[in-house]
Amino acid sequence: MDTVSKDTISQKRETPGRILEIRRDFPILNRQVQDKPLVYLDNGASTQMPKQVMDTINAYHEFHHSNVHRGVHQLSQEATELYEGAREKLRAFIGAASTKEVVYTSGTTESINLVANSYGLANLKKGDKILISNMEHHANIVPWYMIAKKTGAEIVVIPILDDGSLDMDALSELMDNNVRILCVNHVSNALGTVNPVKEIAKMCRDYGVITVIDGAQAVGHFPIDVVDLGVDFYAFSGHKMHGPTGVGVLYGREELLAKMEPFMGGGDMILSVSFEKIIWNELPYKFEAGTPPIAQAIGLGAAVDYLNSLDREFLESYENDLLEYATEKLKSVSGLKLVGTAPGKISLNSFVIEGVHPHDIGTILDGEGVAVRTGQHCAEPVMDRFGIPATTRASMAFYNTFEEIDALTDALLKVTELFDVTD
Amino acid sequence: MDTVSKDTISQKRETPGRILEIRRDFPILNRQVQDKPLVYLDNGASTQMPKQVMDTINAYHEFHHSNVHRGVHQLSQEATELYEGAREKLRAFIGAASTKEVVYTSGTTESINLVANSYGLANLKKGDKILISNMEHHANIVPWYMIAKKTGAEIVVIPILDDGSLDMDALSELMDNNVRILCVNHVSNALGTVNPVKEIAKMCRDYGVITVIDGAQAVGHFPIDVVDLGVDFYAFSGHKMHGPTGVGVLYGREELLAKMEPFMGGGDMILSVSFEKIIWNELPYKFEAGTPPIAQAIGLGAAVDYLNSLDREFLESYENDLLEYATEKLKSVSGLKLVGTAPGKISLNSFVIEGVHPHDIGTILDGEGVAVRTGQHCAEPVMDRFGIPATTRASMAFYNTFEEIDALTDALLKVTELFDVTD
Amino acid sequence: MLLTNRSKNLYQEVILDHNKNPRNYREIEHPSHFAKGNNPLCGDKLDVYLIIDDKNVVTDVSFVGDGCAISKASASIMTTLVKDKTIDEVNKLFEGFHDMATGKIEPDEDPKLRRLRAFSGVKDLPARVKCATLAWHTLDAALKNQEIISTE
Amino acid sequence: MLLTNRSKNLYQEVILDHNKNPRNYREIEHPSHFAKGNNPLCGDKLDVYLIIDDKNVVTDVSFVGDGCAISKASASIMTTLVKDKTIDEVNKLFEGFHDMATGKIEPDEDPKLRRLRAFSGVKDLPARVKCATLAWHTLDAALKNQEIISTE
Ligand SMILES: Cc1ncc(COP(=O)(O)O)c(C=O)c1O
Ligand SMILES: Cc1ncc(COP(=O)(O)O)c(C=O)c1O
Repeated sequence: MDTVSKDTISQKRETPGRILEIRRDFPILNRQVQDKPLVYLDNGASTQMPKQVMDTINAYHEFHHSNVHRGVHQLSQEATELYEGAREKLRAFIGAASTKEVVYTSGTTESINLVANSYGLANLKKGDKILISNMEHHANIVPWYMIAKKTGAEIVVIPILDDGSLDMDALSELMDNNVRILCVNHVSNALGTVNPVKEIAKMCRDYGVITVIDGAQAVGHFPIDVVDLGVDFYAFSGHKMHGPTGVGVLYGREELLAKMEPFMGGGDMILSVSFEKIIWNELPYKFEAGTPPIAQAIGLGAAVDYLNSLDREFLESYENDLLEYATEKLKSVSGLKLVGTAPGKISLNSFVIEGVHPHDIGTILDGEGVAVRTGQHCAEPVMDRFGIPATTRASMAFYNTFEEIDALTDALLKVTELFDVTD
Repeated sequence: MDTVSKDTISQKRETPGRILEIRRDFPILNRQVQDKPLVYLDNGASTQMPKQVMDTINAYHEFHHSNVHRGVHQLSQEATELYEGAREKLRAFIGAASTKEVVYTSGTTESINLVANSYGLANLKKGDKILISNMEHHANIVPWYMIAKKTGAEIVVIPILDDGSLDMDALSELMDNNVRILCVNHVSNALGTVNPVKEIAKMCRDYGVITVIDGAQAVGHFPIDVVDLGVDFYAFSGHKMHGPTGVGVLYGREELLAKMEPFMGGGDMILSVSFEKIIWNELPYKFEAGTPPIAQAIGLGAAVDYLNSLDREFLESYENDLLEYATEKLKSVSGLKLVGTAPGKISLNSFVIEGVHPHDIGTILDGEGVAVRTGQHCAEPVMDRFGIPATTRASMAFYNTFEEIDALTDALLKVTELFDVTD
Repeated sequence: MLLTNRSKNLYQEVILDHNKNPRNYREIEHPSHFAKGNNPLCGDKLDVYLIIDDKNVVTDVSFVGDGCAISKASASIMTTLVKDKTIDEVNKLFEGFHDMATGKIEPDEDPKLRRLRAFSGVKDLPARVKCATLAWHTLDAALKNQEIISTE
Repeated sequence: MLLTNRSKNLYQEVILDHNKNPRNYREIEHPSHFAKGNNPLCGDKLDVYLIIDDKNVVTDVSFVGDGCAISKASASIMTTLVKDKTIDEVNKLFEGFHDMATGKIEPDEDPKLRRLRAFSGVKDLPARVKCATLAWHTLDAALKNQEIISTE
């Protein structure tokens, strides 16, 4: 690497040693792709897992595995302790008041479906409105679409501004006494926008509107405090915060969860069963039917430990530097236009290049070892809003380096050369 | 170990070398519990995982992890290939006609909830009957109870005989033109009974009744062929067949799945989304909302490979020997009564001991290193049927040994001595 | 018989005896306080009956129910201990017992817990703590006029 | 410019040219056959218009739509190839193209595939096979009178 002045953002920058050290925890970052070092910039789709989480999962399988809750024997008690211990870690991680408010699910998608079915179906009727932002992931649209069909409630879209910010003025105007539920992501996976959730939640409380916050893209990037945010429901996935697939969390305020009917039925979520009468279990078990994702929950707990072991404040500011650097660097690519330039963003850049389809960009970048996502990012309404079929998205994590941004830019220059793009 | 005649079943028997070799694949079987070697007889709750499955999951995380389906880059294509490759393995494993019929879920419980909600809710009405066997796990009762409440359909119980067999005569009589759905487990987790699913499915086809078979306890013990069985839906879990927690399968006949509405909404299960109109994806993706349990599905594929690498016919006959041996051995315990003595059983013995509560048995056995399950086994109606509060259950897998059955029996003799039980 | 220390420690003579011959095992026809206890994990069910006079003294107490040796012996011993005690004294006893069963204090630290010492072994068995405390939780619920409780 | 071989192989001049200047890119007002193709994975959308005479010959063919270079070039080249062919010949061409794109046959094995050879590189890119075949699948659907298809 060249030695360069660190102050000139448009020049090359050196990645801090602390980051290079962190990278060693992630075995996959040593991968070669097409004989080039992997440059993994698809963290928005799924983040990579550190050795520490893998080791925890392995140790669980090698020494402790058993079903939870129902056993008096040693392994079952150990598994239960690990599983419930992870719940406590997650509680602290999001600042929930009690583990009763921390429901394990299979991911963000199931978390939101749970709220839509258990809360939405029971509390919505014709004439009611569900406010959904125009930048939502399909996970926070489709379940509501299904519930709206069933209840006759109406979906009202909260518009977004040209820079990809939520239109807060429009939101204020949309608030009325028929609004029951508001759905917004904390961070947009297509635009990178960080939404002012605390302010939105305050507005919602004033109107008695229930907030359903999709935190999938937030939890891996900055600390969360659901009580400080003042939200009612908060959903996220393990695999977007360096934990395993197959597990996620629904945070819900105890008062709301307590009144809701279960989403799914089965073992463990009941106190007693006969064919005539069934009594539901207590929180959070009422919402955890059947054998839960035990190893995955324990792995997620290890991901929380891992994140807590790092200096998250440093990581956040490093990711900001990465974003700033990437934003600047991408300016050197002819015909490139960023989609999503809100003032508050995580380290993610979505963009289009005049005359080149994102799919072709993705393939050519892949040939250079650079993994980005191309397409609609499960956020078709965002694409419609900006009148584009798809974007290319480079989404970073704290283990990405300035050199990797250089590799991205170099690969993009090859694209524009091949496709003969000029400004 | 003593050398003994192999013919006298009530005497000690030697475990075949092939089994001892298989045991080496399972690291957890080396555990010590209370300074004694672990005797794991809680396979009905969850089975243990061989090294081969752990290695596959690790390799996935270290080399291939990425989100599936949506990426053009190398890792995403590898992950997709591994994930879809595992689906094909599962298809072959259960003899399904097409991978369109193999839906990944989080487990048996979600599989059955999917059928209850997507098929049941749309097809049941007041006056309709759902036949449910008296030996079902809560996973095949509670979802139907919830749907019955919503639709006004009636749950009718198929009785069981004193030996724990399904009462097939009673079933014939219950069959009439109002029956829409029949729910029965292939194997009872509380009794060990193997039900005549093929015969039942034939009867159901004659009446146009849809069969929902809970195969959770079957897949780990003997080969399955859903086409030969002639069933409509078949549900099972990864963690009961030496695969991971957090993943399961719903098999459904394509013709039925094609007509069903999705259960959950989110990414990947749609073709196109706007706030006005959503088009569902094709099978099986219509039923797989959001990021699926990628690593877990791949691990489950490895479990299928593992089982296929063994001589399953031999394992089945060995497990029969284990059951026979255990059944005979338990006769030597004063006051012990088996619950479930059907002619066709997997290697599982549920029992009660006069005057000693199962919970106390479980604790004392645990002190001897013997892990059994005590309680209602998520099958409260079975307990009610036999007029007992709970049982102790020793559930075996192919890696258990005759010596472990001896250890179980010895530990039980300590229980009866302590509690002064006489015949 | 070579039982592990843990089991020997838990299943002492006094527990086995109270399990086999529970004291005050009967219904009280007109109790002043009553509650049903329920431990869904193991299916233990316990009804506790009380008669409390106007000086807040337990003049009669009984139980019926189904459960494991630990929960049954615990209920039986409880009835023998709370009889003729004031509600205040009963609450203190419950508190001490609870702390001992969950390992917060050693039985020797409180002379009043002498007769409950047999249950101190459950602290090493998280799944059994609820068995030992079910009767006491139910008693507590009866005193607070909650009719149904469950420990989970 | 140092592109990897794979990209060079895929993005040949002919593909880049047809992408930039697609042939027969227009609507046909009264088509005898028509279908809409859709690749939801990448958002590619393609309408194919055909006029087929009573001798089963394609007398006119066109397309409009949005898509990546691969799918656009494939559609453009397809229109130039199927013009004046009989339905039978078109079906054979589709079959050959499909086999080549999925790696079942080499382009050299069939002289008719000469002008489609540029697409043989997609066989190494499972995610891109659908881009290359979308136009052909849509054509096939039009011929079979299915109005909407999607490749997944
Ligand atoms: C017969 C039977 N059905 C269903 C289940 C539920 O399976 P899971 O908890 O994996 O969803 C089990 C296991 O607990 C079972 O034994
Ligand atoms: C903003 C956002 N919401 C929801 C989801 C869905 O998460 P999952 O697929 O893990 O359920 C994602 C990820 O795809 C996302 O980025």
